Amino acid sequence: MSETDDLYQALIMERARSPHHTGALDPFDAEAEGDNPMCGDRVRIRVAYDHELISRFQHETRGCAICVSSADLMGDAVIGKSGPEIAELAEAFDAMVIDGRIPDRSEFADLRALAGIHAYRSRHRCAILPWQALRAALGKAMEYQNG
Amino acid sequence: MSETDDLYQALIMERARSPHHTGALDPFDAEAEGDNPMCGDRVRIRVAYDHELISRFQHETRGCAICVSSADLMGDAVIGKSGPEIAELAEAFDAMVIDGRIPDRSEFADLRALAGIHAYRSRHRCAILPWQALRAALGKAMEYQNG
Amino acid sequence: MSAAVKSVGFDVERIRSDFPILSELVHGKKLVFLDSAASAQKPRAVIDAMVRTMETRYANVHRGLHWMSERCSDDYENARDKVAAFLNVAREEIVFVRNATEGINLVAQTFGRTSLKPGDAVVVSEMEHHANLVPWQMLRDQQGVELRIVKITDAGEIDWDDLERQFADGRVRLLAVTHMSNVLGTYTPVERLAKFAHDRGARILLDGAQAVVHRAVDLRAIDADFYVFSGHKLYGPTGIGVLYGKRALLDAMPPFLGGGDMIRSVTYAASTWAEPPYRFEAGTPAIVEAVGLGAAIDYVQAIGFESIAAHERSLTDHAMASLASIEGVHTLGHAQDRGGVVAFTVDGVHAHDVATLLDKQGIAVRAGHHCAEPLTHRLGLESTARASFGIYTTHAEIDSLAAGLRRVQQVFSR
Amino acid sequence: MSAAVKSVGFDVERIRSDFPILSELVHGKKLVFLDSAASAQKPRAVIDAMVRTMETRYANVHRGLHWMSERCSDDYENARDKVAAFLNVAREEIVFVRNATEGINLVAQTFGRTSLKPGDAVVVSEMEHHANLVPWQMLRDQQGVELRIVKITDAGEIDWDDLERQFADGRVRLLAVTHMSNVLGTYTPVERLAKFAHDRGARILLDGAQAVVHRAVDLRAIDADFYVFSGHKLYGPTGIGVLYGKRALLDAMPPFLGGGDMIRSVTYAASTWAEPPYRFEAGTPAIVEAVGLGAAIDYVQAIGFESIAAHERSLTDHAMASLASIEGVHTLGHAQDRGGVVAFTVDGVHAHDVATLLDKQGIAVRAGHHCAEPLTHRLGLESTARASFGIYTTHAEIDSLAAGLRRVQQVFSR
Ligand SMILES: Cc1ncc(COP(=O)(O)O)c(C=O)c1O
Ligand SMILES: Cc1ncc(COP(=O)(O)O)c(C=O)c1O
Repeated sequence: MSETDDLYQALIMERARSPHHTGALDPFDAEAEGDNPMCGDRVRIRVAYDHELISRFQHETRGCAICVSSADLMGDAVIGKSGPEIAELAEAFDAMVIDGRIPDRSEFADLRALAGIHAYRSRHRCAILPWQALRAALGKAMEYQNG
Repeated sequence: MSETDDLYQALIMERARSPHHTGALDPFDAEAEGDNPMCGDRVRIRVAYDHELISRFQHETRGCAICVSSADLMGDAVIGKSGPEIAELAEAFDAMVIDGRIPDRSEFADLRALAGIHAYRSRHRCAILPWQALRAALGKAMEYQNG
Repeated sequence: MSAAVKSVGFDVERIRSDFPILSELVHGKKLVFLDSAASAQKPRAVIDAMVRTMETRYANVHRGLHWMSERCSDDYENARDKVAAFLNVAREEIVFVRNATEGINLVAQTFGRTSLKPGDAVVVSEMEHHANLVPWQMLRDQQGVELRIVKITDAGEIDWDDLERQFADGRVRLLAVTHMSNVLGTYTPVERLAKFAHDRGARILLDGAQAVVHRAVDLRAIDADFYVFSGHKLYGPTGIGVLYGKRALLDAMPPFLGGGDMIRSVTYAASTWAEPPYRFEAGTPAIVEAVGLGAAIDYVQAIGFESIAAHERSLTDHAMASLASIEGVHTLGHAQDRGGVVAFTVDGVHAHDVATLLDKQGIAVRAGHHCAEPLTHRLGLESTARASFGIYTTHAEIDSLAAGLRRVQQVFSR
Repeated sequence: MSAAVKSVGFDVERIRSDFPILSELVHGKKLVFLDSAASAQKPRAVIDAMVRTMETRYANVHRGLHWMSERCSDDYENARDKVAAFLNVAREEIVFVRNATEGINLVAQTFGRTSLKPGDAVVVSEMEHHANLVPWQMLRDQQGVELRIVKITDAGEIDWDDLERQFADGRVRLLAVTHMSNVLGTYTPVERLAKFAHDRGARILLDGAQAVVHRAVDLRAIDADFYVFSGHKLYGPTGIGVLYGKRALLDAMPPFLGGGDMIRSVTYAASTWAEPPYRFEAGTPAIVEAVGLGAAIDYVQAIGFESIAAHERSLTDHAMASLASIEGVHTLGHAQDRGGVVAFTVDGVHAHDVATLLDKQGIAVRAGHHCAEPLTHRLGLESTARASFGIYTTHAEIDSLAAGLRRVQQVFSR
């Protein structure tokens, strides 16, 4: 079905079917949920830190192929990264979803599989939801460290 | 101004300028007011009876040429008539205003001057307002007689 | 394959030619529009009526003494006559609103706020659109009335035993229920429901947003107290909808919005209200849209609801059968009396993915909770896909949907 | 006679050719449409935008994942961007409503019911349209707030001394005032009024129904809290209007109507609301009409408010002078800053008769209290006639009006 290759690429379908980072990490340092009541998509993210770098990551995602694969590819991209690095990545990802232009950085070797979503405005949320949840988790972790 | 002859006929203009039945009849047997808040038109009708026939009639009308002349021509038509006769006349008048067809009866020799109003839907109320007030007055007189 | 199933006396190709949008391409493919329950496409007759008004007889209504205003007021009031005839009620009982949603809110905020007291109850069903749930929640929270939910059966019908229970304590003052579910396709037995409510001293409001599109509705026969629908689902314009209320009820209701046209007279101390329906139409109405709605009613009535219903019945049967024959596809809604909306799920594929993959083939379906979130949960689901049919839908389009779903499954089994 | 008065750089004949209705005949005479303040005529660009939407890119908005729904949602949201840019505010601050009237009611019923307490006061002026008076009366009667009326001067301007008095006790929480009077033509000094209100801890709502048609409106510069206008007076469709509210105010406001699209999530126990502006747009919006309004904004902005204002200034001067030169005709409204509506009386001739006799000559004016009954009484009148101008009005049409009025006087002196 060539007409959907831009979106439902092999990598996306693979991760949607058998995600690598799924589970309820325990123990963990921070967690957050994101949901889209419009369609019932729901993502829960848990992360553990090692010296301010994310050492472990798991997600439980109930949602469409885009949402699940986005959460899972995000896991690949953020392990070993610091909070500020992730914030930057998240912004680059948002930008890619919105305009389809792939950032010229190594982390996007796989994340680029989701670039096709830009043509489907109503699906942007599906791809971005896991990143929103991750940002929320990091925000809480920050509060915890500072407070 | 031939284009308005159908409506602003000589008889209408004459009665609008110098009505025959204007005044605040006193003593009187029944009175009623009608108003159209949309334009501020207001009619007050007073009548006196002689053996169930209207013997005297006066109106105080603040309104447009159509409303004033309609009240005044109504005066001509109803003096000497009984309640039921007037009810019938009022209905015939309403019908003429709505469809422009002139009833074949002597009372309409002059009332027919108002037939042209039928083409001006938004002005129907101006012509009908005095008749509504008269009906209200007769209604009250009935109550009074019966009660 | 399904040419033989074509309904007799109903020329769907001629009808399709009345709808300009149906010849559009989507992603280079012929548009297969199966989302009419969300909003229907517009025939040329409706578009033309709107254009003609704006090009030749437009002015503000009611307040003008000049030719354009009189003509335009005539057209606007004519549309009201058409709606009244369409529902078999009196013109004074027809209030123009924006959409079905506003109609229900109007009733909640006028009738509801004056006739329902703390302790009184309102009953809605488990299969309501948010439009017939949220306004009653808001009223509950403002007014202290109780909101009760009557169950539906697994087939998707009103559960009459539960309805009896909900009414048992005699506190129910209003039954507000859909005339046709936008998810399950269920038609509710409205005459019977009206009698049930009336026998127990309650009023009945029917949400006709879906029903009115598919079958003739005689409100006098139904004996409904309130009825609402939207123009845009009836092949008419957006921005216009209808609230019907029984004359005596409307007479007793306070105004909803204040402003021009709804008053009788205004002083600083106090204002007095116009008679219904004008009391409920504050400000400049959706004039051109009302005229367009009148044209839409003329259009569907010229086709006739008997043939429309027959055509849609045949489409629905075909769709239910075609989808059921695909392994892993499950249709929802099995009421005895059901209409042309078919919600379904595909095993292992989220409804969003179904919709996007169908869209790529030019096929427009809806996915999500269809503004009936509690119903979706009642069905044990998070979201469903939904195909819905109109007068222009063909059997071949349903075949395209079935073929499209098979391709969706292929993508997900690669 | 007045060709020389034509504004520079403004080709009124080219503009007229954009409005199909202007070539219509009325009673066999060329239409002279001087009733734009009630509702303006529509240029082809607006009609075409609506038709194009219905013929090529229509579906319900927001909830659809398919091409038609995405395109149509884009168009609808684009219209919001255009309105936001037009008023120089953020898109989240723009709520689509039916008309100015609904916008004011929305504020009264959400902001008013939650932020105004018994004992608080709302101030409106003596020259308000019913749309900016009746909703506050209704709120007064529901909520126990006080409604105060600030006087106008004989020239038709806000009486600042009285305004000071109305605010003196510190209980005023909202000043709701017109940006331009639909009877007197007065523009109010909105920046100054906003500062006045804010300095005293009050919010300001401006009724922009008339103003927005005639001059550029920069809400950031004005610092308005709320602003409303109607599409149909701005050469746009009926059925669509705009409420602007400052983001922080909208955020704090509860919903107005309940239903689809305005929720975040719904359960039987409780629902949560979407962010503004969606919180205030329940149900299917006036999609096609919003797109048409976007086209109307593009249209007037392409002409430019500088030349529009210059043209209308020149028309108004010409009209005031022409009418004043007729014995027995009296114009109303002599504010320093005034726009293109001219109300007038004719000695010995009721306004209704004036309007009908002008109509017979093809000239459309309005007669009555123009939905400002208390103002009419304040002026010591029962009704007036009103001529109002738009971008397509010509000096020759004003000459026709003057000639027409002389004929009216003839009829009444026969
Ligand atoms: C100053 C003013 N405010 C409000 C309105 C009400 O506008 P609408 O009827 O479109 O709601 C009007 C027009 O009638 C007006 O002139
Ligand atoms: C059953 C039902 N009720 C109410 C509505 C609300 O209609 P609208 O959005 O036009 O107000 C819909 C459509 O969305 C519906 O299907």
